[in-house]
Amino acid sequence: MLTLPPAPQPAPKRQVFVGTALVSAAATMLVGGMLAIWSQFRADAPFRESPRRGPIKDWMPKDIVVPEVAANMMLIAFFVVCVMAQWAVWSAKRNDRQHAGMALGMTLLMGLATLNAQLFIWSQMGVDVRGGAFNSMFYAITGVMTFLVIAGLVYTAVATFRYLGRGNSDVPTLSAHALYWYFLTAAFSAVWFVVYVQK
Amino acid sequence: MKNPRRRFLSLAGAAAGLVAVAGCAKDAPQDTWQPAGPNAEMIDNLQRPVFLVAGIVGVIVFAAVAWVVFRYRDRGQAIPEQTHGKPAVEITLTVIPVLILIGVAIPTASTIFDLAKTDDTQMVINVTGQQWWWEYDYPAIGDNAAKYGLSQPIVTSGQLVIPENTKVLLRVTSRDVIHSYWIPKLNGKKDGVPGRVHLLRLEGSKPGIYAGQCTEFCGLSHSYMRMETIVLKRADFDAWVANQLAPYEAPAEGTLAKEGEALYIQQCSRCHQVNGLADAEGNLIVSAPEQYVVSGAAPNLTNLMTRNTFAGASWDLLTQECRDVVWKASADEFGAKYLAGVSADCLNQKDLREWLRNAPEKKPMYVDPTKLQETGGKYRGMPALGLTEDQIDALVAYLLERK
Amino acid sequence: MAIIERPSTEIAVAGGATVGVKPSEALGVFKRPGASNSWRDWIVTVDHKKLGIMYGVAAFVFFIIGGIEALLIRLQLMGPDGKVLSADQYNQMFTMHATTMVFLFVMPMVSAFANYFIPLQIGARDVAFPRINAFGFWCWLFGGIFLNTSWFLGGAADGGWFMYAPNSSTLFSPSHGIDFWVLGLQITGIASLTGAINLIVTVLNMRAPGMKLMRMPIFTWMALVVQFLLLFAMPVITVALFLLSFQREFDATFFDVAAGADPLLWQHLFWIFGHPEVYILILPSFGIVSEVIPVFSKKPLFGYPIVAMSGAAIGFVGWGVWAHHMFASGLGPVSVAVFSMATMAIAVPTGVKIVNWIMTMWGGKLQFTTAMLFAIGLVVQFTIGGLSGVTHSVAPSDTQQTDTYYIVAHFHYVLFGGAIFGLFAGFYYWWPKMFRKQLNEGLGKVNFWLMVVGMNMTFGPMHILGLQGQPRRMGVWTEARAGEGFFNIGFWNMIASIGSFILAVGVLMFIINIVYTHKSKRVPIAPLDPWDARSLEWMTSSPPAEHNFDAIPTVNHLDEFFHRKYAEDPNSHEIKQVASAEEVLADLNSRPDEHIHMPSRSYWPILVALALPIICYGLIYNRLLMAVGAAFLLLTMFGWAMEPSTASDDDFDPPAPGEGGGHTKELAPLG
Amino acid sequence: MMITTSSKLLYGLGAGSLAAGFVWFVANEGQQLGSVMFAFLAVAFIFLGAIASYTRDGHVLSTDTAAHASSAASQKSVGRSLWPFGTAVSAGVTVVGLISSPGIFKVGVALLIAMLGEWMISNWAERASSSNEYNTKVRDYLVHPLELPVAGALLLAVIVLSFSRVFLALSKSVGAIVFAGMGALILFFGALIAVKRQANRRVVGAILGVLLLALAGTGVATALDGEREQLTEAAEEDHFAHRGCTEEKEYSDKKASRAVSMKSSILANVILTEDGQLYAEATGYPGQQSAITIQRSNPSTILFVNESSEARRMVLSYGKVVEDLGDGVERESALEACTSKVEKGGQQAVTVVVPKPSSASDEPFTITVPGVEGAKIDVFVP
Repeated sequence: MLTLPPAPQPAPKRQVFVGTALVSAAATMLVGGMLAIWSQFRADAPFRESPRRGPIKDWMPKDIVVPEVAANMMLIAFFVVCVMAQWAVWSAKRNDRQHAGMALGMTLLMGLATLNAQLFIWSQMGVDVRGGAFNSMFYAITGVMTFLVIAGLVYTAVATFRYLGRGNSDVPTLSAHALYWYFLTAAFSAVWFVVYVQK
Repeated sequence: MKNPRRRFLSLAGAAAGLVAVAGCAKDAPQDTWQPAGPNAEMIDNLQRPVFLVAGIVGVIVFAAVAWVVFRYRDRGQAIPEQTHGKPAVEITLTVIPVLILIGVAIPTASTIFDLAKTDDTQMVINVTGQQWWWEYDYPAIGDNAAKYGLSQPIVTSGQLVIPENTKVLLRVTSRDVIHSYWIPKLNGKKDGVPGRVHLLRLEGSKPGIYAGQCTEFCGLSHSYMRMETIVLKRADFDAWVANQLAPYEAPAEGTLAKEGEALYIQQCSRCHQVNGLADAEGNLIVSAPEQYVVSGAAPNLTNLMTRNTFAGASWDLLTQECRDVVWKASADEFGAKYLAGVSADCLNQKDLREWLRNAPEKKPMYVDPTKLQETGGKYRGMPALGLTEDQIDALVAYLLERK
Repeated sequence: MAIIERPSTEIAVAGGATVGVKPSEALGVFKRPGASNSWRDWIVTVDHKKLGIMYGVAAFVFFIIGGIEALLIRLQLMGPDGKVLSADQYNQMFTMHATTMVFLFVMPMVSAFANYFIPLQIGARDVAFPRINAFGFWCWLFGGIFLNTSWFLGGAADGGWFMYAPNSSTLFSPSHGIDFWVLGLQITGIASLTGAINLIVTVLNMRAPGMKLMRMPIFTWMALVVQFLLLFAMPVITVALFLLSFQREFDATFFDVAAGADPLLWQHLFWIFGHPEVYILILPSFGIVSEVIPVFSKKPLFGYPIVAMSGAAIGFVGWGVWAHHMFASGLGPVSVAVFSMATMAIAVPTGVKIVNWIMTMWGGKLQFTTAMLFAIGLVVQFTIGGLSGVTHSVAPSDTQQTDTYYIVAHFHYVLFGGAIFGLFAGFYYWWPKMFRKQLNEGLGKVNFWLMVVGMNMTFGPMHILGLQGQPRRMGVWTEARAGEGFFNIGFWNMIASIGSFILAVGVLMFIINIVYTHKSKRVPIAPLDPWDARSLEWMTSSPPAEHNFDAIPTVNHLDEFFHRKYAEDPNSHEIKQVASAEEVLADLNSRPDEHIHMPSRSYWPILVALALPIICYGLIYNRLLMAVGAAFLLLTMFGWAMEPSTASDDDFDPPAPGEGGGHTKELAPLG
Repeated sequence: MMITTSSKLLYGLGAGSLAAGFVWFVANEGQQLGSVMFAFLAVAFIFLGAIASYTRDGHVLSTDTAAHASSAASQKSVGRSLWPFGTAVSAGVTVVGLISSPGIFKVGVALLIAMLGEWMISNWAERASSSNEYNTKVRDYLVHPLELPVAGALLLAVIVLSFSRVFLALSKSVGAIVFAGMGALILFFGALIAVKRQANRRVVGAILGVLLLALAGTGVATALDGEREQLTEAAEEDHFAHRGCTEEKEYSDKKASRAVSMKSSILANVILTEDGQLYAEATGYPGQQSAITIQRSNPSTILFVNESSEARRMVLSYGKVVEDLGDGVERESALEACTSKVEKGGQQAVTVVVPKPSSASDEPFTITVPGVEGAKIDVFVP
């Protein structure tokens, strides 16, 4: 079936995979730095006793309402993206082009859904960035997250194009791509817990 | 091949020499090796042995390098054995620095905690930095009021006056950016950070004038943000307090100074407070620097001529000769010389007039009205007032009476 | 036979069949540029060696710019009440001097060496991601140029390289200088990050057979540690810069005290990055010196594993000491004590290195070439800097010294006397490898001695100035506070200023040396192994071919090259030369590898990098321009992703048979 | 070998970072910045260590061509599978359930088990023999009797539930738009399928699957249209209605809580004791003070701590301001800053900028607690 005797391929050395792992590590520090600042700000906020609910940290302005459903949906979407990305790897390893393509499409779609959820959260909260420490921090941290998600979407798009344009042999890129989405999900889980749940 | 060795030896010598003679500088107002109070002495007692140890280690290292360079230079010897290391040597040479450092660490830690003690405080003074001068206020509470006669708060700037052998605690803060309060002969430095109060112990054991500079970069005129601490004997300090609290004396009618007062009210009192100054209707005038200056404050000029510097202690109010009289006075005479203040003869007319003529030219400040968009039109220093020479004469005459 | 070929496979179509596609038909809207010998080749190259040279040249240009800034500073401070610069210009000058030297000279110069020599030292043909490597270079270069354009656009940043809040907010620094600074550093930060990732993957994944981690040359080791430091430190400064630009561009309130913020937050963030940054600057020079000293001592590095591990230890402990830059900033006594101790702890692994270098020379056969002189210069001068470092790890003493010229003296001994001397050792040592000619030794020694004298004359007196209480970052000093006698500030400022010009002449000698070496016909081509070197980068032609090695060597020793040249006589235990460098190389090349894959040149790295400054200009001046830049970025990234793997004129072996007559195409590897 | 040289190092560094974070936490009295930073550093190191273990330091020899032959990419094709996709969906449903209602959660768990079971059986079946056909048969034989009825029922349930939910939540006009949109979508995909006849049925299936998922998601989202309890309080409090500094009012205003103040920047703590005494603690002053200094023009944060049994607030009075209302009419109003009322043990900070020195005012500047006699601290502004 082959049209030419192939030169021996370089052995699979997982450069892209290891490289993506390093990107993820660096981005962990990015998100971690943001969360560190967030918790520092929050820890330094004074608290007061609420008559009904015990101590309340006066950290989040009281007129801000976090759309939790959207945040939760966003988290779910992240988990789904992960499985989709892994599905793409799985299919590609089995030379199942159609499923791999489909999984990549789904990855892109669900990735966009996370982005959409983030936009929805921003528009719903209507926070003024100049309003204070919480507001500034909220935008900073979600902005960084969004930036990382956009990078992930670009990654997915690239992986998709490459997959479509190439043969079946781009498994290394696909698995590295899945790794990045795993990282994003982990990072968002942390952000979700700290920013949307604990606040 | 001789050169490296000679160089190393000379460097080693220089390092040792530095340690040995560093304490011998004469008339170096900001020398960090001439403590004039217990806090600086604590630091000095720590840093001298540390420098000495560092110097000795340095000499040993340089000697070793010099020996190696001399002894093992290529003289046609055979290629040496390809050894990769000797664990015993390495462990020894690791343990030795560890031991030295432990020796340094223990006194370091105890000094850190000693310098942070605040429970023996006898006097509290608030120190506030702003671009580009220091404000001092003496709150009339606690021991200040009870023991030091500060029945009313005193606000002054540029020169901090403290009584001899008194454990003064400075509460250092800032109105705009980060500054750092540092009088090398009395203690190390401490940053004044907006929104935070940092504590700095200060104690002078000998009357005199101790110079310092703001050491945290604070913007355009950082180089012109200087300060001094004056240590006075207790009696002199009491006299100083009494003078600061004395009521305002308006200039006599018909004098040049009276003209100056009117001009001051018109031109200067917007920002610069003179306590007790009243307008024609007898209403007390309260300056409103918060409307004109970013930092929201300007030096209080009530007793300007009791200080001998102005504009962030950047220039002397005294002429060179008169300044020398104060700075070089013996400890016994110093109080009287300092309390004499600035007389008409001693006034440094040149710098003061230049300042009144065009302050931003003398000391760089952001006062260009065309570039004040970010600050909402507020200045970050004193603008050029466009005074005529006659007006300056009158103002100088008025200010000369602010003693 | 063409040794090099570009990767190629078939394109699969539905049904599992594969077809051959002509180059012009390959996915390939975008063709890759072919080889040429003109300047264009440098624009599109992805060769790590060419990129290394470009890093080096550009960094050296920035070194000269930063040096001129330094000379202006010294001119201003030569006498009391200096009038050379205005206060504003002075503030910009010292800010940009530090920024330029740190981000635009030492870091990229390290990248230059790391790019050029890491693949050679580990026996690899290339870095892991050649295109990303090129992107990193262009990104850094454009970032640096972007940063320096601020000089012509209303003034450079004036907040000091540490850019403490709140002095860096628009209220206190209304010009665009700090915006340029923040965005410029973000761009160069991207370059550092991509470079770090690239080099780590290269070291981890591309080593020659037998090249275990503990057989890697120390320079590679130190560079690896540095890349890890970059990987973790750059995100932190990114966060800080992000917050700052958020504050400046969108009025956020991270550092606004009136809104309840704590200005110390910036200091923590900056120094969490800033302290590892110090080791990012110095460790590669430690690595270079650890290469140079053994070569010219004819001995292996004493205690190799300890030197490697102490490098890693310095890198790690460097994370835990950032607050020693903040002893005066009002931390509690407990933290001050802890950080004071941690800082002292760093002296131990550093001291270990110095001991090991001296022990390497001990019992050796020392040849005082220029490279060796610079290396010894580092050992001595770094010791001075290290010891002065110990003196202000003692926190109470530091409160007297911090923000004075004593600190300036300390870090210049560490960074100029250490890092930069190490880089110069590297220049002289590796020059024949990179450029086929040996720099003139005579001029080199003049260069060395001028730099030693200049450096010690400039920065030595600063110890005195600092201890006499002259603060840093002051545009003017006054006669009234200068003191009298031997320690008069004026005298020592004068000495320091004169020294700085001697230093400048020393650097000039280096340039003269380069020009002389390459212009003069009398300078011969250097021998293959001029220094009798020890590591793999010398086991190939000078300069190395594009594919580095005709045959990838199998590594059996630390100092593999040396062990191929020399052997120990089993009876007399004498070290005897058994083969010349030429013979070793000939032996290696007698069995060349076939089918060597090398990446083709590419347009996209430079284009993608070009988009970033456009976006940043847009952010400062016009949001529309920003959108244009973003669109350009997306387009170029698309081009990058869809680029075919080969240029149309590349060699293939064996020649491709089959339908269409051409070889098939595929996308380039992602990096 | 799992533990390679670099993973050893990286794990070690991870452990070191954890230790450093701990030391920082202890040394800085629980300051979070450094500890969280170190924690993430540790996470990053350990993550990289795991990757290094997994890739064995990435050290596949470049001469190892056998790795190519054995690499996954060159394995022969086997059957396709939708199970990962199904697993994803069920994982999603499970998480939704976790947050919203136990019912959905249970459904999710059931789905998850089913999907994972299917995936595992497929995986097993693929290795049953070298013949794909045989493997498929084995699988179908095992699973079909179970999966078909369950799948059908579930699909129906989800569609019905979701639609009903969406309908219930939508207003009439929005409903029309949604349906117009859905119609357009269906038309679009229909056309697409019609034009491109060879379009893979599975792709179509996938698109429908996505639509289904979106529908389900929207349904769940609308079903959960509510807020967490804690958040509703802020809305209920309606601060503007209560604002004021007197004893009766409960809140100050929205601003008071918005200006988040760092504990590290507290100028003074003002403490109301159980027996109605008011005193101040300020950095640098020994013991309890009855007067404090506030720097003029400086944003200063004062923290009020209520230790009395009543809900109390702190009021800082700093003179009067005279507004010129035109026509010679002037209005005089007191300059005050106050905290919201806090219960026993509560704290509340107020950040204030005092523009005028206290000497400029006829009345002294004070800190008081409305409703507590004699609770007063003198405030001096230089």
